[in-house]
Amino acid sequence: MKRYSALELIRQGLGGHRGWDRVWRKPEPKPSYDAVIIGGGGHGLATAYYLAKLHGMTNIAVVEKGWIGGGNSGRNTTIIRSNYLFDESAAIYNHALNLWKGLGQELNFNIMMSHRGVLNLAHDEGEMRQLKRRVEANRLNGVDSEWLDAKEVKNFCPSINISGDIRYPVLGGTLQRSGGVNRHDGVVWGYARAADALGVDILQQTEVTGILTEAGEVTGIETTRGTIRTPKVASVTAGHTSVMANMLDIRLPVESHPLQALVSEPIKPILNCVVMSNAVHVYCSQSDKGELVIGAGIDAQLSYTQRGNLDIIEHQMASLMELFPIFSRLRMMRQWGGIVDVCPDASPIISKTPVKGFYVNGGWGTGGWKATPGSGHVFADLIAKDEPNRIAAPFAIDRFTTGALVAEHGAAAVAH
Amino acid sequence: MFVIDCPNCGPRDQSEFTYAGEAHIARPTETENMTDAEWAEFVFMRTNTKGLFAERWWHATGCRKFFNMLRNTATDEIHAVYRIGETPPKVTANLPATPAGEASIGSGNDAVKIMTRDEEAAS
Amino acid sequence: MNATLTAPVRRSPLAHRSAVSAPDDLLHLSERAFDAKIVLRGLPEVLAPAVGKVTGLAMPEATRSTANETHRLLWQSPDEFLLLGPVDGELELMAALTAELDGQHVQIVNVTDYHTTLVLSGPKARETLMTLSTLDLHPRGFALDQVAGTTFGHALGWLVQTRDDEAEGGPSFEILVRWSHADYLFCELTHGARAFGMPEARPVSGEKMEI
Amino acid sequence: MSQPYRVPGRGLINRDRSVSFTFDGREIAGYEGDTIASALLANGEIMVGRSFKYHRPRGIVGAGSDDPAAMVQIGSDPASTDPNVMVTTREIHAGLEARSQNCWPSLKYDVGVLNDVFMRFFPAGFYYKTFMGSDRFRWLNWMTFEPFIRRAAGLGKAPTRPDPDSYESVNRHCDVLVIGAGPAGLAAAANAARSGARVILVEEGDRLGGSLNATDPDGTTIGGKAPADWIVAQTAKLAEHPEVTVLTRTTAFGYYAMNFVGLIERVKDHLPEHRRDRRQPRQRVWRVRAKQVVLATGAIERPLVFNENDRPGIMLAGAVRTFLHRHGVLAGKRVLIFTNNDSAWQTAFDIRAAGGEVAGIVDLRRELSETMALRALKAGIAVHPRTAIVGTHGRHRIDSAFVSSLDDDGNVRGSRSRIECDLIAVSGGWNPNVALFAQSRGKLKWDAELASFRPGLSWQQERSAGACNGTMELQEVLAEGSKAGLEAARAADFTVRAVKQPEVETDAVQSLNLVPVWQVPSGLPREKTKAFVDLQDDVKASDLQLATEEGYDSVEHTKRYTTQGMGTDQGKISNVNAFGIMAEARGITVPEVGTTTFRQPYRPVTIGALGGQHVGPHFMPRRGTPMHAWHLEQKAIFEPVGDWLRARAYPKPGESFHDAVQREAKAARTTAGMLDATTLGKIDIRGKDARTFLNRVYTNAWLKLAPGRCRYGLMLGEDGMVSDDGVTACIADDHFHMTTTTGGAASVLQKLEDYLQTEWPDLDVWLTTVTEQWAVAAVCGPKAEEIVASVVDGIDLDPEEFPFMTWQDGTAGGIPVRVFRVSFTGETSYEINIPATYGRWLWEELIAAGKPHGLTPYGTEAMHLLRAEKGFIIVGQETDGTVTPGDLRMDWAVAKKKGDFIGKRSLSRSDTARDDRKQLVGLLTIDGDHVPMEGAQIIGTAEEPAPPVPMLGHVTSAYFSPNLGRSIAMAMVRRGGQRMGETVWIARLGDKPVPAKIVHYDFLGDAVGESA
Repeated sequence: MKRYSALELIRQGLGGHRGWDRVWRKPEPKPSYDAVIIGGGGHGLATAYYLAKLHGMTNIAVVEKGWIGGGNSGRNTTIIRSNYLFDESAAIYNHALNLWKGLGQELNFNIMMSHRGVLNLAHDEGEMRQLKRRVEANRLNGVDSEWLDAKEVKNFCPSINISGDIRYPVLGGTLQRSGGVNRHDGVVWGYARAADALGVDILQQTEVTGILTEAGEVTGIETTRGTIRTPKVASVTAGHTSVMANMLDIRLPVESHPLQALVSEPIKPILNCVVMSNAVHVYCSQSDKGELVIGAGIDAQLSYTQRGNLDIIEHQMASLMELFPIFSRLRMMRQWGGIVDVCPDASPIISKTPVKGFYVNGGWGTGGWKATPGSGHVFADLIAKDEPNRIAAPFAIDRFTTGALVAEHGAAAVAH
Repeated sequence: MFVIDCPNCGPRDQSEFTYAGEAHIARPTETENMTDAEWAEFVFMRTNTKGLFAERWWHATGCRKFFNMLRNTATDEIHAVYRIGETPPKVTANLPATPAGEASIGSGNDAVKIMTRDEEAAS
Repeated sequence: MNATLTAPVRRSPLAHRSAVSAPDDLLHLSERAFDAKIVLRGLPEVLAPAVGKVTGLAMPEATRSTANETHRLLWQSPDEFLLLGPVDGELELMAALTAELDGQHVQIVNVTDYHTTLVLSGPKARETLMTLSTLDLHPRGFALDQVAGTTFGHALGWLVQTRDDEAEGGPSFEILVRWSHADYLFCELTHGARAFGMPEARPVSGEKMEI
Repeated sequence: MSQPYRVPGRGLINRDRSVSFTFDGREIAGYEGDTIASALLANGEIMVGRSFKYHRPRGIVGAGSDDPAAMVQIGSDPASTDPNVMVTTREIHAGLEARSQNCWPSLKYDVGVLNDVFMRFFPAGFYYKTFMGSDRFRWLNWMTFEPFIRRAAGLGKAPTRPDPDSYESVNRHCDVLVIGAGPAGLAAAANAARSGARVILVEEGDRLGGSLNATDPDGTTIGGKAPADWIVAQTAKLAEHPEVTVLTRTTAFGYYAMNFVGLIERVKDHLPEHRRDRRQPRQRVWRVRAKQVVLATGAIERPLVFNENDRPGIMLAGAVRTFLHRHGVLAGKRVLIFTNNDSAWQTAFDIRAAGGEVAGIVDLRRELSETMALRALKAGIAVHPRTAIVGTHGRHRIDSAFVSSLDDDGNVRGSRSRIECDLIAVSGGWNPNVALFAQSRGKLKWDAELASFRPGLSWQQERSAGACNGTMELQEVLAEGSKAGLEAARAADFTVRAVKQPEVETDAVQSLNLVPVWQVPSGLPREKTKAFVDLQDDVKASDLQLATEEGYDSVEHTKRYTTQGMGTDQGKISNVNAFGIMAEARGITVPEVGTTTFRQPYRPVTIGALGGQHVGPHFMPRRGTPMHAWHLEQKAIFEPVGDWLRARAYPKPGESFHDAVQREAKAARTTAGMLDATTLGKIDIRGKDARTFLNRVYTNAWLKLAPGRCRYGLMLGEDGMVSDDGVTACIADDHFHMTTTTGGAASVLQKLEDYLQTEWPDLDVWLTTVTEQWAVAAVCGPKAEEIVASVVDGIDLDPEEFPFMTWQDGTAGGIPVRVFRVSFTGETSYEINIPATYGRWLWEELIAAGKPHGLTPYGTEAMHLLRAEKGFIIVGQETDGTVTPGDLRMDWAVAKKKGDFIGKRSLSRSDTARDDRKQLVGLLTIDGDHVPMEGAQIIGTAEEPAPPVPMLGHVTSAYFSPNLGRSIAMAMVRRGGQRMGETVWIARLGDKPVPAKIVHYDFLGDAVGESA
């Protein structure tokens, strides 16, 4: 693998850019692999990379029904943070955050990781209490997080309207300075290139049509490019997790919903951090190209259509006007939708299943992107050892039987 | 936004309705004797069908009645509405060609949106 | 009775608003408060004799209303109806219906104070409603005596057309809106009718929110 | 006002009305009916801005919303300035101020041009290959470089002050929505209208007619009429039908599910300030639900991709015609035509007919039609078949082109010759504008003759007609439009008969005979060829080829790696060329490459317009109680609780919020306090099975509650977690009055209806919400009885007669009231329910009656404090969706023997049955003056160790209690119930943890005494 560097760019520039290597091979599927990962998104490719790099499993394949990074990896708003309430969540998301920090260098691929800070705003008493609880839990868990009052919020992000006149005034917020955004395609491509260099076969345009078992154990998969034998199949198909599991008659506690996002036309920098607000429903940052990247809500109904409704966007824009009235004259340039599978406790599933050799990673809801390296790292460990490590263990499916949920969404319960 | 044909009020904009999840999941009656796993199956586990799916909606602003609907979740085509307690009618739908794949028309998957030769020949 | 009390004052949610009109009689918006309003829950065949006897009204078909000089009965669902009657007449109406329906599987609830009635009339009434409602409000889609429970922006309400489009002054609509949404809806309707010269009502504000 | 490029006698502008505006501070003259683009061109200005990446000069290329890069900043007012406005669509008016963007210090001398100089080092995707830090220089990473790179980002500048304009959205239903008012759309609308159907006709431009406005008026007649007259006649016909709505300056931006189409109408941007109707919004979103849609969106011309094809002065051939016929502007003095198809020849003929000079026709094709060649010969136009433009010259506008002939393989043969010209009119063919069709989920098919995609299989109730369907001849376009209009009306259940269509006579070139050439050869090596595909984001053919070679060969990967089609124009003119170049690079066909996704919106839509009128004061209803105005008069401080606004405290002048709360809470226990409790949810429950029903929805037993009595109940989800609570009163054996939390009112009602309708339809129970039927004043404290007695009649308030947890009916001033003897404070308390319209009156009567007794109104904050003193929970504060009744140590509220209830089975799961779960306790800080922070974490050590610190739980509520003279707190603590009397520590940022003692949470009980 030819290493990327500024020097190499200059050398190639002088030579007309004719000497670059292919980023990844286009292999034919082998008849068998030691493990097959279904899903060529960020999580799947990260899983493959860590399996090959840390566990020496290089005879493996990533099977992708379309093009890599074409699912939720290519459709999210790339917000990175780890300020989760519960110890279990903080552990995995912070594990991911730590991996993000050196990832570009490790992969020799610029993922444009920008630790520009993530603000979570509070608009009422309940949210203040919630967010303060979270800040303190984060601090004690070693997660960087701090509380800002409304004026400090304004200082950190001058574009925000903190006037008391609005319907839900900003009362304060939390700031995770190490949070930020990155370049989603870069992450996918960086992992793919690095995994490929370690020998992983990336099989694009290869759709899984069945999972083969014998005596309750996985023996292979059927694909649109033929049968592949393997003792380990790992589904990392967020959005389609149930579709994969249903092939083995495994029902999961997830529902798939469209989640929309949009970008504005590019404008000169005006928003230099990430702003999130639950009550007013705004998730916004500005890309390095100048577009405002805005996350919208999920449609209430189950759907796999990868598109959502206009009213979600309309309400989203009205909400944006509450916090950023100066964005009113800018224009929405492009809207799109992804499919997120949501668990009842708003925490993911990283788990073995009743079928030996079949592993599931999914149910990330609206927040899977930020976990990408951590998710891949611990999932690889689970696949290699057939046992979850300390970080992955709380996210096993059996928590829905025992009741030991990691109820991050409980944080949103409001009533008095 | 969908237009949902409420069995009582007629076609109305989706904004009047509340989605209420998978249909035909009856609440168990003998809960005491169930295992934790059986109970979890009722409370949490869902089929999350890609394709023809029976679901419940609530006409929140109108008649406040729950009803069932058959919808293709791969395409968002609504095939039927029917009342609570009724069995789902038989319908034909554009079902996904492969388990994870897409319906033969009106793909939601961005990778497939040009007519196939077969489709061209048929049209 | 406690002699120290002042006489009870009945205030509507829009007591602070006066009726507004757009020039050239294009549009009128006003509140009609204190109509008696009774929710009747039960099957229509169970309710029909009592309703007929007390009000003289027949049970309405689905999505319709029936009306006479004094009462109007709105269909709300197959087993739910909203009866409107004379101002301040709710207790008498409750009593009469309760007596007639005694022992039946019905529910009779006084919701006189739950809703107020906004009256929107004039040739531009439909267009004004279309700024807030997703209903098909073309005369072909919504006609005299028709009823719909729906949203108007973020407010919930029951819409009924009470005067025909051909009548003098154009169509008239009534919206039954809950107390706490009444001011929002009043303001949104005047806001939506700006283009017709309607003077705009601004939402009441002035709340202080601080820590 | 010279306007040297204006052609006398041509154009549909109003020459009687001169309009001038400024561009970069210079005054530019034009006429009413001009766009910024046409006025600039009339004055010989063609360069408008700089490109995104290399800051290369960018000029006007198209004549409509397809133009890729000619954008300006409008206005300089910090509130109303408007970035990235396309000069080709913005009409001019007096006072308009336009500025070039993405250049500094000026359009002509821009330092950003350095990027251009080093272009060879900035190929597609170069960012991915550097700035990631190296082993030796870790700090040389993205965080170091990003701030500098960011500075160069973006095009125009956002306003820095709130938008002074307003927006609105409106809803419409129609039978037939016709999108595009060119010949096909007009024919469709007119035919659909005859049926009596409700028709909406949408036109993006300011006038109807579409391509007919860009047609030589002397060369074509329709039914014997000149095109302009035919348009007028059609418009008049439409006006005869009352059910037809015609919207101009309106773009259909999004085609969503079930024939829901979003339109954006630009209501007044085209008007000078003084003519803008203040009552009208700036823009209006039309949310149209159509039974049938006719797409008549025309075709978009695509340029040719050749070396140095991005200089200002290179324009689409069709745009040249549009400017000529629509605006009376001939954009060049000496125009060279460059094409691979017949249509661009028309541009040459039209220029000659208008008296302009044509430098020649450079045609890539070998075979040219004889009739066309003859026409060119007659017009004195030099034709260069089998020739390519291989380079251009000119700094801010081209001054010449270099051409070479091509050999049989399409390679450059022989030497370059120079043709002087100041405008190159270029055409690479026409792409049916299928954006909305694709958004509707229709499938495209490849049309080899057009070398482009056109509509294939429809998915929704729509049909395409005219150029957007690949039909280019006017007679056929009209026929297709008519047919579409008729079919749409019929499909919407209307009856209409076909009528004879007008005959078209035209000498316009209608043939295409296209030979696709995706990249014109330059005879130069790839790295020396600057052949641009996407003019906005500076994507060159070589970038697409490099991406393909590197393995980013899926169309989506190529797009993302190179940013092809990702600018504000979303690749309208460039995408098909890009697909062609990708196909060649991969050695496959264009349909095998496929397309990227046609996303909404078709054209960027103002964010404020999407928010519509539902912004600012109209964002969300402010739900207030009947006493709200009184609270406002008292200058109360409010808090939002869901949509409600509740009075949080009533500070007196000069009093702090904290002091007010302390005073209010003290009064409630020493004299009397009064709370507006109206917002609590209330449900009237009636039916013979009401008790059974309550027994199943609450955790405790309800079968024996006697009429006249009240009971507190907890409600769980099926997951066993506490979801709501409240007091329910038994009115009669079959009649109950339930209260819920304020926030839970709607969801509890939905849940109860759900169980009744779907799980237990056999139960005879009716539910009706009465939340807002009743205004509720809760009077509590030692003087409460006296105060209530002086207002309420018909109830003996003697505790013997009216004990705790009962209710009675009475009257106040003759108005029926219902009084509940329940308490959320621990004090004797009366919740007086009165019909809401009397709420304000009752409240004021109580205030007056209570005055001699020291009655103090208290807000929600004092309410929270008072209930905490008594150890009452608040669902949503003590609970967070993870808390069982056992966790709250409220097992007394769970009837284990009564049979099933919602959530019961979950309580015995292995994790929920654990005895080491977090449980609710009281906390007394050792330092009674210290009030812990709500949300603070509880740890087991006096010093805070290094993270991760094991956490035992958290503080859910904390107050300074004026009645106990010390702080109190409630907390969820692991195994809390078994730790009474133990000391734990409350962690604090930047300070030592605070020790506190675990006690029972009823602080008015024994807890405080125990700790003393």
